[in-house]
Amino acid sequence: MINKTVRNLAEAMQGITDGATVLVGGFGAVGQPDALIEALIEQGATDLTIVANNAGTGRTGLARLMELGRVRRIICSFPRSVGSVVFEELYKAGKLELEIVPQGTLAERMRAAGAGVPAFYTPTGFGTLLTEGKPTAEFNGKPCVLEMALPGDVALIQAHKADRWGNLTYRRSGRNFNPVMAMAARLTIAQVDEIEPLGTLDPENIVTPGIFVDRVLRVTV
Amino acid sequence: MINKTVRNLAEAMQGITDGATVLVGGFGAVGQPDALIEALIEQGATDLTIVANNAGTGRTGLARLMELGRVRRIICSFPRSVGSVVFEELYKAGKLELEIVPQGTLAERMRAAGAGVPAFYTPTGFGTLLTEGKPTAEFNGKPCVLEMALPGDVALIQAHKADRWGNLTYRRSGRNFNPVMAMAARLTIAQVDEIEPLGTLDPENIVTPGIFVDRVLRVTV
Amino acid sequence: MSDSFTPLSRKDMARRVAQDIPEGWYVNLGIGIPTLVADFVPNEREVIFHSENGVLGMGPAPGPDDADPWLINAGKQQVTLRRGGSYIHHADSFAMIRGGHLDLCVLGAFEVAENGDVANWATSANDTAPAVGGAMDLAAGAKNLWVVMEHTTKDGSPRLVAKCSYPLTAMRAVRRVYTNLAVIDVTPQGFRVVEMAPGLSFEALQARTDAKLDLADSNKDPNHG
Amino acid sequence: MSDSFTPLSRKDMARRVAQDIPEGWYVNLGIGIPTLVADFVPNEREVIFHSENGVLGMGPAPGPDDADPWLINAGKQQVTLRRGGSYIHHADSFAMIRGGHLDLCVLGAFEVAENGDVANWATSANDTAPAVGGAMDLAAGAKNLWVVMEHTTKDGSPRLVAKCSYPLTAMRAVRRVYTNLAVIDVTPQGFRVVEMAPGLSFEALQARTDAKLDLADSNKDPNHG
Repeated sequence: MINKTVRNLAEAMQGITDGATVLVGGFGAVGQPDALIEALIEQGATDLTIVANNAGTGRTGLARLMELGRVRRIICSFPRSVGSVVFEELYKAGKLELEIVPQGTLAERMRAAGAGVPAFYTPTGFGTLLTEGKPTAEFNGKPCVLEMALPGDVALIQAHKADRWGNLTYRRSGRNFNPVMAMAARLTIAQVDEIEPLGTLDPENIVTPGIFVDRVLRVTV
Repeated sequence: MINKTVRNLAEAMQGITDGATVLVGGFGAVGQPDALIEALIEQGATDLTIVANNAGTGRTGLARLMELGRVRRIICSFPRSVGSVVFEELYKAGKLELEIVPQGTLAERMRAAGAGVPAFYTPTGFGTLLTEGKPTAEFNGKPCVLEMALPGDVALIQAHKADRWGNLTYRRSGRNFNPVMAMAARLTIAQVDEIEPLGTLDPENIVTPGIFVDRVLRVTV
Repeated sequence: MSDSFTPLSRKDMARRVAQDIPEGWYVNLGIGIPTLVADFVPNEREVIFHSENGVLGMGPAPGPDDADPWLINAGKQQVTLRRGGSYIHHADSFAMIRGGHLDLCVLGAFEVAENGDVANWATSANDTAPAVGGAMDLAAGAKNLWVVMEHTTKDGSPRLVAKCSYPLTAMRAVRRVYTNLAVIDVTPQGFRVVEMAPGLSFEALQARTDAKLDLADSNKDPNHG
Repeated sequence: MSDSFTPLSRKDMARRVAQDIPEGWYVNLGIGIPTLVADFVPNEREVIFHSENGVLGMGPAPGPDDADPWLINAGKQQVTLRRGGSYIHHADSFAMIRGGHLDLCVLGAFEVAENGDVANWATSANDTAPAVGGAMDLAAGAKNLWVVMEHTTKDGSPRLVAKCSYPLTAMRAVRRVYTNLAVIDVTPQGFRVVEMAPGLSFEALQARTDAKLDLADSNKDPNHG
């Protein structure tokens, strides 16, 4: 019997290694896998590359992981926001590599990784600082840059309901990067609100099919 | 008030011009917009490029459109199947141009058109007859070919339920190419089983948001 | 030339933008003044607002009873969903933007150049960690890009320029600029003034603008001798 | 060397493939013998079958009472959905295939070469309108590609060859071949025989094969002196 549910956070984190690229879902606080981020802090993997929309706020969660010196590099669209104090300190001190990616290019690069597209052209960012040095080509008179797929070793995501096959649904704007990151990582770990018996989720309404999900953990808030 | 519902097939076909590229949804008979194809036959546009998974069977529907000499070119993955007699006659007689595309590349090329990606690399088809002459590049040791987005002037699709904003749901394997084609065309026309009042379709379960749909027509079978 | 003119307030600028958005358009509003635009589209004119974090058909801020922490906009403020709205994930949401499905994006900006270049994300090339968010995708992808911004900086430097001095968000992207002083189209010939704040003379507007302005024909008589 | 061996029937070949599919794998089965494989995976071993037309978690053909014309497989036969199954559109379905998410694809073929090249869609370069369907995507995308086919053509020509003569479906893609005579791995050193039909000698198998065969170590003693 397939059973992707795991019993606790330690089990959820098994096998995440130093140097891993970790995709972290959420947009602001919505759909952010807080318990999994805390568990990653506990677990100890270091020299990480973090891919997320933001670079953490306050001194908990992603910011805490960074403050502990466990993040070598961050790939995001919106590093500096209200409360991104840890990021700013570390970045200023030269202790953090930063790659800023337009938000849609970030999503599309991960979708490409999940869909077997190693590289694609886009007009987004052409002629700007963010695409300097990238190959360019023109299509129908529109200048474009070549962007590379962005796969993850691990994705930490948040969803609403799950079943033991790893099928997932989300809540309102809680989808955001989560379904895309689930596709893009070799090991996808989902923190969910509820685990339902197999066959309970309507097959028409499953947003992330279990093929993209490796582990599921119910987290009560 | 936004109202994308149209009253009849003639109204649904308005503005389809000679020389148009028409994306036609469905996989086999499932999810195929039969009434819209019949209406296109009636409407009279000619010199068409048809993009569909198959090249029609029997002497009705797409096959009829071809038999009437209205199709200049067909782009599909599986032209020859049981009953594709019209296609075979015309093709043999040199009266039909054919572009065979691997089924996944066909779907991805239309998705790319819908997502603003003018071109992308894929390993599918590398080293085969179907990609001869296409630019190639290697990514992580994998040889790939460059494939172009495939936009449509028009998409004829089939869906289950709709509302006046053009939001759509589908039935079981009736999705197939329909949601992808809806994204890829400038003018998307949907034949549906039911039109529901706005707000009735669950916002979590809308598969094709109305932004991708221009006209909706209820067709009773 | 008189100087007794009334510049538009932020709300007035938002109201002026809202006036030009037709029913049925799919529209993304950037952070700042653009976000205010939605408040000035009357409810009976159906305009479908898109938020890049995966909301299509966004409604106004919730009242105390219908607030839901799971429903926010790209500015991370709580919003509501209109009947007919739907939720999508980030790749689908940006497919709408990048695939040219949005009729309009309204952004704030630091500078707009007469060729339509826009700079709105980084104040200098030395700002090494600016936050771009979805601005580059929106600027490159929407069918129409309108910018709404103050006509000059706080110290009076023009924001409508011959050439952007700040790092670009997108090249040749802007169609129209709404400022507190004027509505200005970006044409192949450069900036063309469509409308000016009441009492403002063309000369006074030009004096506050780096690039050369032209007057739209329809505007030449009433405001300008 | 004896010739009294028993080639496997089509059903036996399908049964033999099914034996090697572990629980939990995501599997796409091609048209023909591959489709039969599902019938030989016992229901209690959960294997998740994928159909490229947008079905994940496909079950067997329906009985007369649960047939639904809206639910078909890629061969356009009516099927059912298992509990836990889901529906996706074509781009998402092929993202599963092309993104390397399927553990296994089982295809029929005309020829397999010793370097793993496979030809299964066109019988000659002069066949100008062959139907490729999803074969190229599956062959290039699945983590494991197994081919199941008769060991020779009807007139006795080998299908396991040094070099494919038919147009290729994919280069260096096949991991394992199941025929009516043997189970053969494709290794960096070429074909390696894992298993032979009862009573078949290695020499007799080699005689029916164009490319050079090697015997897996574990096989050398029992079947071969």
